[in-house]
Amino acid sequence: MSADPSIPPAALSGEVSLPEKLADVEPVRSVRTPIRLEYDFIPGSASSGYLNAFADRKILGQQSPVDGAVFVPPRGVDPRHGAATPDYVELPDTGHVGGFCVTRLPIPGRDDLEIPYVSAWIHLDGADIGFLGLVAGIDTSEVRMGMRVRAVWKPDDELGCTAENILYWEPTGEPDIPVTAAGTNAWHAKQAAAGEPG
Amino acid sequence: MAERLRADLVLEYPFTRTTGPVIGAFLTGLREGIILGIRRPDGTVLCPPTEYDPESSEPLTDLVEVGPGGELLSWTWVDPPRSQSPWDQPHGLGLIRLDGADTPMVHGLLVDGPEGLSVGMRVTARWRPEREGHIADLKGFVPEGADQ
Amino acid sequence: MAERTAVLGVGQTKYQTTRGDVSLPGLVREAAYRALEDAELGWDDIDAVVVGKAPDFFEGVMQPELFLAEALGAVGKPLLRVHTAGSVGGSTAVVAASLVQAGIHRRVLTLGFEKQSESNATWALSLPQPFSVSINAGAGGYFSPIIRQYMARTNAPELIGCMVAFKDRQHALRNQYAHLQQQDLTFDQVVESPMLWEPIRFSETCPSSDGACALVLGDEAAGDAASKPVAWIHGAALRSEANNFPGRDEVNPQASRDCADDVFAQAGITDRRAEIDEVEIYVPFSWYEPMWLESLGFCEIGDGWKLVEEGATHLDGGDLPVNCSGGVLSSNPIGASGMIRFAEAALQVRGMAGDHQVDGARKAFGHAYGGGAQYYAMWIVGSDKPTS
Amino acid sequence: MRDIAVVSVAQHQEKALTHTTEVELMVPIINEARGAVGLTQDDIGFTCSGSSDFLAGQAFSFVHTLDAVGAVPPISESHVEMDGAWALYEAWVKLQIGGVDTALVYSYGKSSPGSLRDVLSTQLDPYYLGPLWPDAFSMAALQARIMLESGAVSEQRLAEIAVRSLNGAAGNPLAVRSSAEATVESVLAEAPIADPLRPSDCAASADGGVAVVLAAGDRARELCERPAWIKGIDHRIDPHQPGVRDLTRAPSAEMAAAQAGASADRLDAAELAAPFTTQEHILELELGLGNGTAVNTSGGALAGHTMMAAGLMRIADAARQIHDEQADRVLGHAASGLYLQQNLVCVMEGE
Repeated sequence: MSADPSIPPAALSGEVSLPEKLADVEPVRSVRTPIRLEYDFIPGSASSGYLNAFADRKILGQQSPVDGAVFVPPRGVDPRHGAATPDYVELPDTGHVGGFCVTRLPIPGRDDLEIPYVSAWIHLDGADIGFLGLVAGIDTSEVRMGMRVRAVWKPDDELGCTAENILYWEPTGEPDIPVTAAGTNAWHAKQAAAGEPG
Repeated sequence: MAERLRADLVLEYPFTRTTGPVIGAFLTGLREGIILGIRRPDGTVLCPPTEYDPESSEPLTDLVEVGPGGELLSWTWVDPPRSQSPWDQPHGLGLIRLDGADTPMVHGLLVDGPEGLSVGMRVTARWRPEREGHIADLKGFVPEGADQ
Repeated sequence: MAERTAVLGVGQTKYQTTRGDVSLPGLVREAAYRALEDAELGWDDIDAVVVGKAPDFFEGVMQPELFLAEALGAVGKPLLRVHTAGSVGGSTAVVAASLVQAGIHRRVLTLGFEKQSESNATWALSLPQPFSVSINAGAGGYFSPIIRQYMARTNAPELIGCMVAFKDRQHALRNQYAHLQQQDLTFDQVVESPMLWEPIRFSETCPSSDGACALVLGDEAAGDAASKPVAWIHGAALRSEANNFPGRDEVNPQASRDCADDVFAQAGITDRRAEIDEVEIYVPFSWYEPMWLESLGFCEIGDGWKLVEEGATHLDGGDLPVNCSGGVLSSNPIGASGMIRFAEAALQVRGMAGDHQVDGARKAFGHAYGGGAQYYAMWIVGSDKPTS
Repeated sequence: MRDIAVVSVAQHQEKALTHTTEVELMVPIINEARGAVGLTQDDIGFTCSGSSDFLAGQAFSFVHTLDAVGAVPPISESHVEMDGAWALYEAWVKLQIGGVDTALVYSYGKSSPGSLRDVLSTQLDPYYLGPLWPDAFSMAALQARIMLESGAVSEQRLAEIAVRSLNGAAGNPLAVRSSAEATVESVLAEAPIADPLRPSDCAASADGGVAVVLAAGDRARELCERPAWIKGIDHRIDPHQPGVRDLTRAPSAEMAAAQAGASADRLDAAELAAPFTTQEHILELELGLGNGTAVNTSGGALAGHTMMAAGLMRIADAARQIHDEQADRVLGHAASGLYLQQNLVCVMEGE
């Protein structure tokens, strides 16, 4: 039988003995030990290219040297092969919704988000992985996998080197792509169409 | 050449730690203006006190008062002070073996400059007027007899 | 040929929101002493210590095992610290077992812990990242789309997740260590609890707990010498895969399937549902029970929810009881959660699981996963010594 | 015990990687280590890495770096929140069990984004020490004064160690601090950075990464002309609380060396991961290194200290001396924690 959790292990059952002076004072039970660490955040090579392009309203991906798969945001590596991905490709700001989540909780530091909101995996046309983005401009109950979306950008004079340039993704109104070719299924559909094993 | 990007990243959190009986007693002592050590089975006293013997790992429970005077076993000089530390002026950092304890503790040394410090010198505790049960309730140590 | 390895002792702390009565050393020592007491051993009998916990930001101490060396009887011994995200408790047990299996040590203490009350897990997991869009609403936001995909693939009834959550909370009432003890909870209350990350309701998520879990592992001679029943390790495996790559199956990741195939092969098990008597799987969101049952090969793909619906995973009357301890849904000190699964599997085959014991359990399965469902640790333990 | 050898090593280190993430750093290093022995990830039986979230300023940072390995299809893999030397130990254990014959081990650290000497305050006991934020140099200075006052070491000796590192590093392109001209006099003329420690007593912080391939038995002989056979490897830990330690000693280093059989025969070379000259001195004594042993010909960790990788880099440097037939029996060392709290010793031999 596992031990009763209300009974401490025998070795730990001893009471602490205190000097007289502390016999009648309220004991300290907790202590605040704040931590503050300052870092110099550097986005790295692949991200820098991606973020710099954002200032020009361009979305860059990187292409796998192995099979041409396109990664966005680029991280300098094809994670399937551990292969460096030095070549950038420009991608359109349209795509479709893969998996998504209707969230009814606030996010720390994002008081601007109205609840509920939809965070979704955005699969850009021409990209082979998705990234998280906010979907808006549509009732949350209407969002669906395969729905076509386009980026809604900040005004040109507010653009910077940041992914925050895209305020959210809104429906284009085009017909959905089939669920079997959406999100993470897109790669297999593409391989099948090319006559290769997925 | 693309613009080199950088940004400040600050990780900050007000961790609140529960203390258990031994650390809690030590911090209670500091709040009340006394320093506690803990007795090992061989009679020697650890300060600061841990809940367990550092060699056998068996529990220790016998808290005893030590200090407030003691001997400086080692020191260094910290200038400039580290930004998160309790000290905002250049100060010493020392290993202080308090009277009645057999092991030294690390704490600040409140003198004007490193020339005021030497191994083997006698020092004594200085307290902050407002105390909450924190290691920094001890403001640091000063040479014994110093009129601060 | 690996040395046969046994679980000689299990120790846990009571899991709760805040263990306000203990320090970090006090918390880990409570679990460690219970494990030593259960194994009828002392610190001097332990040759090495293996510690696991999730990100150090949870407690704000970098490599806390260093300052815990004295507290854990590790002075003068080898001490290893494992971190494999949410799977860490399981991975830690697997690494500790490997020290015995390799014939390097006779008895090893392994321990996982988290004192989440010192900080805030959402903060630690969502540290600010400049230049990126902050819409990450924690683990629920990450796993909800995957659960949605599972539901779409299988046409599982909408309330399957609630059934799992209700079952695990009922199981927890029979485990005095479990964090959530909701005596009066009704199924309707689970269904009516607020939707947080559709389709995940509040009641379908795990709590945030303080706690520690420890195991004492021993070699064949130590297992033979034990006066109490021991749990023999029949298989142990780790697998990892990348987080985001073209065509990744997030619902049923290949790393999960591969890890399961490995561990069942090691244990010589062919009919997983028939031969395993109790299952402890890492289910931080209720829908992961049917999802993992499929991925782990306890049923056909698409049938996991049917096991839940027909009550097969319930301690009372189910043929494949799952998370009889109440699972992660009832107690979640993250760094320990995986090890608790491994420990509970061991308690079951030792016949020492108390009120949540599966009668006559001879083989049990322990499981943990982490990261973006990309890190896996699994083991199979049995009442009998493995023959191979 | 199975015979297991280091068959390939690759590393990179510089003062500050200002344009490279950890994953971008590791892609070429891992590919170089595997590629040098003609392996791809499909040929690797077990993978293990070491790193720290606190250095990265990000929880689960190692998850991102897994992309550098190419973990598709899935791999048998683990991670230690420790210097990569302990990842090597875990991989060595895995190979001892059998069933796999090769392992990839890697680790990395980027200290340049933060202030390492302050970040390391978070590694201290969080009740008594951490809240005082004593930086790593100041803590080391307390030890140094005790050593000097007790006669455990002289300033002259510390300067000699610093010079040995500076001069040795002059021939090491990966060192971030070197000087062919440095002398005892020039080091002793430096103003203290944390009295009594001078700048040259404190390791130069660096960013970098290292990857190592291990192989067992005949597989090692196939892959490498002259494998660096691991004849002994062990690690031990001392107490954390500075007050209970004899600060002139590192008993865990002595124990690890004894367990690893370091003294069984003459050592041609030793690579030590000491972050301070004082600690390098302690290690020489605890490890029993004699006159015939060339210590830190690379400059050692003093010439470039990549937190979380310094130890695995030392093992790689030592192994390379076997591969290159510069030595027959070598020792690689790793350390972690305050005052060399935790030590690992790996003894390697050529055939």
